[in-house]
Amino acid sequence: MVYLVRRTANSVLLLLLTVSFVFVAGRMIGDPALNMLGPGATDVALEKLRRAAGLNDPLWQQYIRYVANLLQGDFGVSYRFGFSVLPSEDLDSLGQPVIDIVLERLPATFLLAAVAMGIAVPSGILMGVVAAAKPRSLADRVVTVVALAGVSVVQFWLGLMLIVFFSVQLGWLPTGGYGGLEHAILPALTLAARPIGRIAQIARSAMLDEMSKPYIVTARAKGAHEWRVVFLHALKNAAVPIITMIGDELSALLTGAILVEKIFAWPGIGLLIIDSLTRSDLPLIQASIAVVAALVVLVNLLVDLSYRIVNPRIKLGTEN
Amino acid sequence: QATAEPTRGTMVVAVNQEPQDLAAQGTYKEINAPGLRNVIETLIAVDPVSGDFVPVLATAWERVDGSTLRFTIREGVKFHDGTDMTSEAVAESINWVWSTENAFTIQEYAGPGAITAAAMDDSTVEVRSSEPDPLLEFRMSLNGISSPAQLAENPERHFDTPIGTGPYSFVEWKQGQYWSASFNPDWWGMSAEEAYGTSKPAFSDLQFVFRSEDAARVAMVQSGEAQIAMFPSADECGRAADADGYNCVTGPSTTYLYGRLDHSLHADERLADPRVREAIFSAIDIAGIVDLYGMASVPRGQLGPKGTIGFNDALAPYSYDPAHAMELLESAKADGIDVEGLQIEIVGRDTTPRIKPIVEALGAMLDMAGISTDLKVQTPAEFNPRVRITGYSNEPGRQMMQVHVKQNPSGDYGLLLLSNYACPNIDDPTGPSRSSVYCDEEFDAKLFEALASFGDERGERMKELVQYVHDRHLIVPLALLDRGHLVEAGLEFTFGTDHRIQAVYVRPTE
Amino acid sequence: MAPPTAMPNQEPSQFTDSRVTSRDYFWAMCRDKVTLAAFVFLALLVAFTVGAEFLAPHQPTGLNLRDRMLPPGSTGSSGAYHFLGTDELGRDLFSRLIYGARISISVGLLGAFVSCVVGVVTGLTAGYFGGLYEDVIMRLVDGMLSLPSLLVALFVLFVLGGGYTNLILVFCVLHWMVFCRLSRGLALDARSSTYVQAAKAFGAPSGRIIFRHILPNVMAPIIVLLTLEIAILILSEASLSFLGFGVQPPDPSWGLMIADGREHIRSAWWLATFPGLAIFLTALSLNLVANWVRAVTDPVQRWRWFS
Amino acid sequence: MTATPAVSVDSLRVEFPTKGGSFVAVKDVRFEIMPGEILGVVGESGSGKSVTSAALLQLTKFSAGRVVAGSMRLVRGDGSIVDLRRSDERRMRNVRGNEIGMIFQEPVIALNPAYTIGWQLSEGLRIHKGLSGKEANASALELLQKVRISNPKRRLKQYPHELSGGMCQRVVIAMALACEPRVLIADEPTTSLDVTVQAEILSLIALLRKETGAAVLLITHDMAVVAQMADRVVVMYRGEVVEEGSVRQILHHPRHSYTRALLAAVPKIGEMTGTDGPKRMKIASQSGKEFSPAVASEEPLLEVRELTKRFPVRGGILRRVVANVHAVECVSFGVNRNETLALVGESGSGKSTVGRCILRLEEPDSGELTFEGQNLLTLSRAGMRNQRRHMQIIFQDPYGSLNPQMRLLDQVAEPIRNYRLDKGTAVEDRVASLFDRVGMPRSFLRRYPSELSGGQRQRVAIARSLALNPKFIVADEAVSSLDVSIQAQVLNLMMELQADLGLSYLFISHDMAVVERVSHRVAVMYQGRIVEIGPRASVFGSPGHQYTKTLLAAVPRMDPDVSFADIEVQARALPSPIRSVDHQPSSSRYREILPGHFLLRNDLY
Ligand SMILES: Nc1ncnc2c1ncn2[C@@H]1O[C@H](COP(=O)(O)OP(=O)(O)OP(=O)(O)O)[C@@H](O)[C@H]1O
Ligand SMILES: Nc1ncnc2c1ncn2[C@@H]1O[C@H](COP(=O)(O)OP(=O)(O)OP(=O)(O)O)[C@@H](O)[C@H]1O
Ligand SMILES: [Mg+2]
Ligand SMILES: [Mg+2]
Repeated sequence: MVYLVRRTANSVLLLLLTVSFVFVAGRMIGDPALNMLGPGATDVALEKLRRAAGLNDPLWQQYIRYVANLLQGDFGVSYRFGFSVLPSEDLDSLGQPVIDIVLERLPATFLLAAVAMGIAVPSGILMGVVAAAKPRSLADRVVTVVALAGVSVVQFWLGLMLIVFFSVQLGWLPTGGYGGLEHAILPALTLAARPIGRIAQIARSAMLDEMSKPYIVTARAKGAHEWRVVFLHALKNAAVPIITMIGDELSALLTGAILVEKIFAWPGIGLLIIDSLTRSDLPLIQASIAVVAALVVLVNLLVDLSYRIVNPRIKLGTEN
Repeated sequence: QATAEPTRGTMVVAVNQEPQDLAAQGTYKEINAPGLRNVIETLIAVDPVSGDFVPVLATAWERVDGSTLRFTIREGVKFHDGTDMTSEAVAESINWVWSTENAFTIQEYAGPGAITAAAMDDSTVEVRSSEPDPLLEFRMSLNGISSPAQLAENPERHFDTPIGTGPYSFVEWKQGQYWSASFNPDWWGMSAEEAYGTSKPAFSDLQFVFRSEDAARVAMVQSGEAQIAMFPSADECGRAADADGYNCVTGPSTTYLYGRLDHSLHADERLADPRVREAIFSAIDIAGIVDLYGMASVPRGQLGPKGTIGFNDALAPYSYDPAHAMELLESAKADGIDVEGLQIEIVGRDTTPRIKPIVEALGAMLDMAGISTDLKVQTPAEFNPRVRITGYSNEPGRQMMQVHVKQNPSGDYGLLLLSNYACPNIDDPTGPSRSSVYCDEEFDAKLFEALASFGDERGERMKELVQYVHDRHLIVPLALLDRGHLVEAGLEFTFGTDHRIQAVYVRPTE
Repeated sequence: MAPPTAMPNQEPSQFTDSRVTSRDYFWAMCRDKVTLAAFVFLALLVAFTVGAEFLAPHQPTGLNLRDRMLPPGSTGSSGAYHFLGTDELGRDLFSRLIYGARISISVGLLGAFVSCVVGVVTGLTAGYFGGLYEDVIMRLVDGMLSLPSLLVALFVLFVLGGGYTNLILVFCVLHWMVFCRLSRGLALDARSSTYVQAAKAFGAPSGRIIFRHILPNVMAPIIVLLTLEIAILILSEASLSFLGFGVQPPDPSWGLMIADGREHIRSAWWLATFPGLAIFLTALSLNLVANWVRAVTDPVQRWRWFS
Repeated sequence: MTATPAVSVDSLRVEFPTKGGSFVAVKDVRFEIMPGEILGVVGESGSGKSVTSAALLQLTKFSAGRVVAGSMRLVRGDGSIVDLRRSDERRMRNVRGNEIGMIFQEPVIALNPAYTIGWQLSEGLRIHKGLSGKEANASALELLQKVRISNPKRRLKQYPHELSGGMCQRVVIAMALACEPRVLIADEPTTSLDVTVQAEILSLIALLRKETGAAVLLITHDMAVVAQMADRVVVMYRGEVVEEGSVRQILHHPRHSYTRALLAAVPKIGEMTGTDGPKRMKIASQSGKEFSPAVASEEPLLEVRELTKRFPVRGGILRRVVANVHAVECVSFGVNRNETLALVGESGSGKSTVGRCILRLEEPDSGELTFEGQNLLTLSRAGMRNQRRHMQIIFQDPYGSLNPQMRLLDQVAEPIRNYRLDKGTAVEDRVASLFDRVGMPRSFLRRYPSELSGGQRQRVAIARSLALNPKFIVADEAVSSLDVSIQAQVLNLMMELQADLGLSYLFISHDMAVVERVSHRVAVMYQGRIVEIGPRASVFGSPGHQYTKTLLAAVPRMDPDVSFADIEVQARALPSPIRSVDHQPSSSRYREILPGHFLLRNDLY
């Protein structure tokens, strides 16, 4: 419990630092108002946006205001709407709160991550275990090369190839967009390539490590069937690195799906980030990066907690 | 007139970008909000085939004087929210869109004066410009008329929930995915004799799906997910001829591609030398560039389509003559100009379609003529400030050629000449000439005379000015872009130079 | 008592030939066909990268609009043979791939190498000295590691603008921590190892202990990580260039080539396919090599490779 | 003998593939074990003992080993025979754990860290006897009671890391016994344990053999263990059985030269009774020239006063210190010139920490260290570095203490270079003469540590410590990991060097027999304190402290007439040196019971 509190405190600090960094850096790219409105913007429009968004104040004032609002859960509003029409000169009443926009994208991102991990985790672990059961056998070599291929492939390229093949040539699956499970299959496959490889690799090496430990001999000497030795004895001990890898890859999925979401027009957080970057919508950029960072922190926390379940030696809160 | 229910289901259109917003002002520019005209209509519109103005929400209009237009409003039209489209409503909507206070992006197309509207009686609205404005009809074909009730009650919804009078009423906007509209059975066009469009709406619903990847849009039509895909590449358009399920329809646009080379203002002084400029322009193989765009894009000698007031038939594209370019450079060198030291920075904005090969091709062409280059493709955040007077005055001695794509739909050269060639005022960084890189008193004097003139005289004066700037090698027009759409087999799609996607122009072939 | 003949003074010679020489590594590699192929591929790649001027059949930039998008194996209008076809400006794709290797690989190499040096130095010293210094460094590392790195890279490049130097800079800032964490762990292990204790006892100064004693002994995992990071950075470069935040044209980076080729994915499949394959094969080879190095330097596994 | 053997092995040959062709680990091995009999297998490291036992269960195939010849047969109670070489995997699974149980060398790692003791204990029962979870649990409890573990009910739910080594070994034994096998293989069941714990475990095995009547194959490298445990003995050397016979016959009338050498090299406790100084080991080696061990002088060299070292245990939110490991508590002793002071005690009692504190590789918390009249604790870093020229340390681990990536020449030369004692070729000459000194051929100078045997490495480590001409060397378990024959050579080398160079040693060891052989004085550590210190003869002859007595009693003797089965021992939890932060230990007070022989008066038990 105490451990959780400490972890959370650390995480909040980290998030605050991230957000501050994004805030300050975001304001260094010239005039945010001009970036937002484009070169065609008139002075009136620019001035209105600056005034409404408080961009005329000194940076430190903007920052303090921002952090103060943030601590109350207010991430600000998107510059996107209402920048040019401000009857009350009050951006807040017109603009859409960015946090709502971001949260609206979460389900899509989660769905994609879930399907991708649903594919990657079982197949990766199985591949790794099969490979480790007979090192240097044909199966091991095949798994190794396939796993490395998954890690080495250029994600967006794979996505394009999948679209061309499965959607256009065969017409089996939609080319992109958000919808039922069938929409998620191609992007999830694209995303799963890397985690499959990574998980298979780590599972293989962790299993190899474990399989060479004395307790495996003990289990065999007890007359345990080989599958029992592999799946009951070794796999549970190999779980910590595997879970760590799953956690890492899940974080990467939550943040790194940008390219895949773009190619498949999957309306998740990645696509939102790209859009908000091209639109220079600073509050939206800040909020999405903060939410993503929070997700990553959460995943790390879950991973830590699950260590405890699989490995009785790890006690939370005590070092080593 | 019998009310014909739509016979088809949903028409899915794969569009290349998500709208910034769906406010009524956005109807002026298809690129801002593709398909918005299905929901929000204008008073008058340009017929995609004839290019003439046709009545929409106004049944008739007349010019009162140089700065005033009088519209007769169609009767019995209702907004999608059920309120009546009265003359007050129309006037209010026009005032809202053109208000300089609101400063919508439509101000790009503002005339010399401020536009206001007033209801004269139940069926008449008068639109007035504070300065004489020969193009007031054109401007009135740009602005959408939306429900003033919404403005009064929930102004914030104005941006994401358009309420117009069109054949389709807005349903929802799923951000990041699509926006959709469904057939409006109360549309006035169902019973009006002279309603625009080639038929009654054939589709019960519209869905505009955002797909920024070119290949993905194309794939959607190929796989039957979409009925129309905007702007395929020339190759894909070519392949459609052999394909079964879909066709490619292309047509000229008002979008032209050009390169603007820094000139006198704050620029490297070598660029003021006419020989250097001509050399650079002659080194560019315009036909080759056009070829990169493909379809029926044509090389241009000027920045507007035929028929524009001031269009100069005599102007041909700058001729491609690398040998001549080298001669010119030699002669400049002989006069002590450090030609070798030139390094032209060719910069494109990454949101421009196919900008990378264009920039690379331009760079290679100049290289071949012995002019060194530095190529860049920048994000709007970097690019935009650099093309305004405030930006480039910070980079004295610059040698930049910006490669741009712009639309000139107005049918007149005035705005274009003003914004590209008139002397900018550094103290007024938002003035109309804020992105011009050229300063010439003689030109400015002639320009302001031309802007104030009407009719044939205006045409002649403009023509002369177009020739004037052409001779000075200020901007190299590269192409008038031909654009295409992939359309499902069995559908016929008509569009004008603005490439608007209006469902009433999409008709199933029998 | 007579000296027992059966008991020699020194132990049997089984120890003497258990040492693995570089020759053994060579033969072990040759026996493993896949790894051998990876090595050969990387060697060729390096040769082509270094000698691009001499080995590339054509210029990577420039244009030839008459020979646009020729399929692989065509002969251009001037009689030039295009092994992998040409791109939309009529440039020889194979030559562009060779020059592109320069950019992609140098970004990967430089980024990974600088991160490695920074990370290893901080990591080893942190692990060895411990204390407040270690605490501060490790907090920093943990914090930075939990940042979504692609996202931060994207954002920073958005702020700074893309380009070769910025790309490398961003990579270094975002990747030194992996090396730091690894080498700190290795240094922690080594610190308590007997040979380090011994070195301390006979008066070796700290710098010497860290760089002469510890570093050579922890080189293998660091080299493995370095190899993997090069592959990761090459892939990241491709992603960032694809999104328009990477290197600038006309430099033919592989990622940029895929991005450009994707418009023509159906009409001129070779434009996106070959650069995609080039990245894939390079990353795959690096991974295979890393894998192999890991396997042969792992005392538990290595007997399998030399048996 | 009329009874049928439970296991019979004949002409067994096991090979491993290596880069230079097949490596024959075991060749032509034959032996039989009768039901109820303990067969001891001895031999030095690598002689094929473990491979033989693994081959019995066809476990070698999992590590690429192949049984290429011979027969192995298990005779069941009903007289039916199982061919252990040719049975298929299914048949073997039924044999493993069910008919042949196995006890492993390192109990802590032989248990699966991810499962509870109860789960692992009952696994065999579930596999072989098809017991349900509940029944299996009940049997597991019974088993734990059988191996006399304390608090058996609680243990079922605990994980291996929560148990001490001795307890883990009991669990492993219980596991092997679970299905009441006819044959029990115990592969070095006590090598990694303290002598006191070893005694407990061995007595347990002897007892269980009696109760169950199982045939036991007891593998060990410790002659004394064999002497006290086995009925018959097999001696293995380089994969072959060189001698077999009853335990008495082997001990008293060894026939093979190797067996004789082995017996000679083993220091036997009690051998030195009645002598004062150290005595060289009885081996004949090429390098071993005759010498007489040094006589300690009365001149003090090192003085340790009330040395205390605690290691903080951190935890909680702010990683505050929540407890302390009292590794060394108020320890005082002195070492004279030319003297060997042995420090003995069981694992974790703080011996190494004392050694490291003296060289200030670890900063002591308090106390006083005086070396040649110089107060070490007040020295600066540089000053201490200078002092280390005169004080060196040799570590237990001959594999780890040399840097694997450096040539031997550079390693030995490094201290010389560090202190700039010599330059250029003079350095090499000096290293070469050090090599001569420790009996290493000069041709080895350019080799790497991996090309050396354990004994050779330890010689190089000694050469390196000698490079600085130290006056004092801490030998921290310097010979513990070596085979007895090598151990004897290294011990002789150390004693010889002491005689020649006038060195003093702090000889840290847990092997009482070795200590008896080499030391002038002995200090016994227990829980961070010295409980007894005095002249070797006096401490061994008339131990005063209860702990010393236990320790000495637990040491196995080369005497077949004393059996472990006679000692009834109850497992005891190791006393923990971890104390709360505010624990204020009293300072150590001593009582002199004999001249120079002091006994701790504080109550620790
Ligand atoms: N998996 C293996 N692969 C190759 N050689 C092996 C393997 N296992 C054992 N050996 C070799 O077989 C020989 C006998 O080993 P074994 O483990 O039986 O020795 P041991 O007598 O049990 O020694 P110790 O007392 O050290 O346990 C050794 O030389 C060892 O190196
Ligand atoms: N660096 C350290 N941090 C925390 N505790 C330590 C450290 N070093 C030793 N200890 C603890 O101090 C106690 C004494 O350790 P030490 O190594 O001196 O024992 P030892 O008598 O040498 O044992 P062994 O015979 O196993 O070598 C042990 O409980 C050990 O766990
Ligand atoms: Mg063994
Ligand atoms: Mg110790």
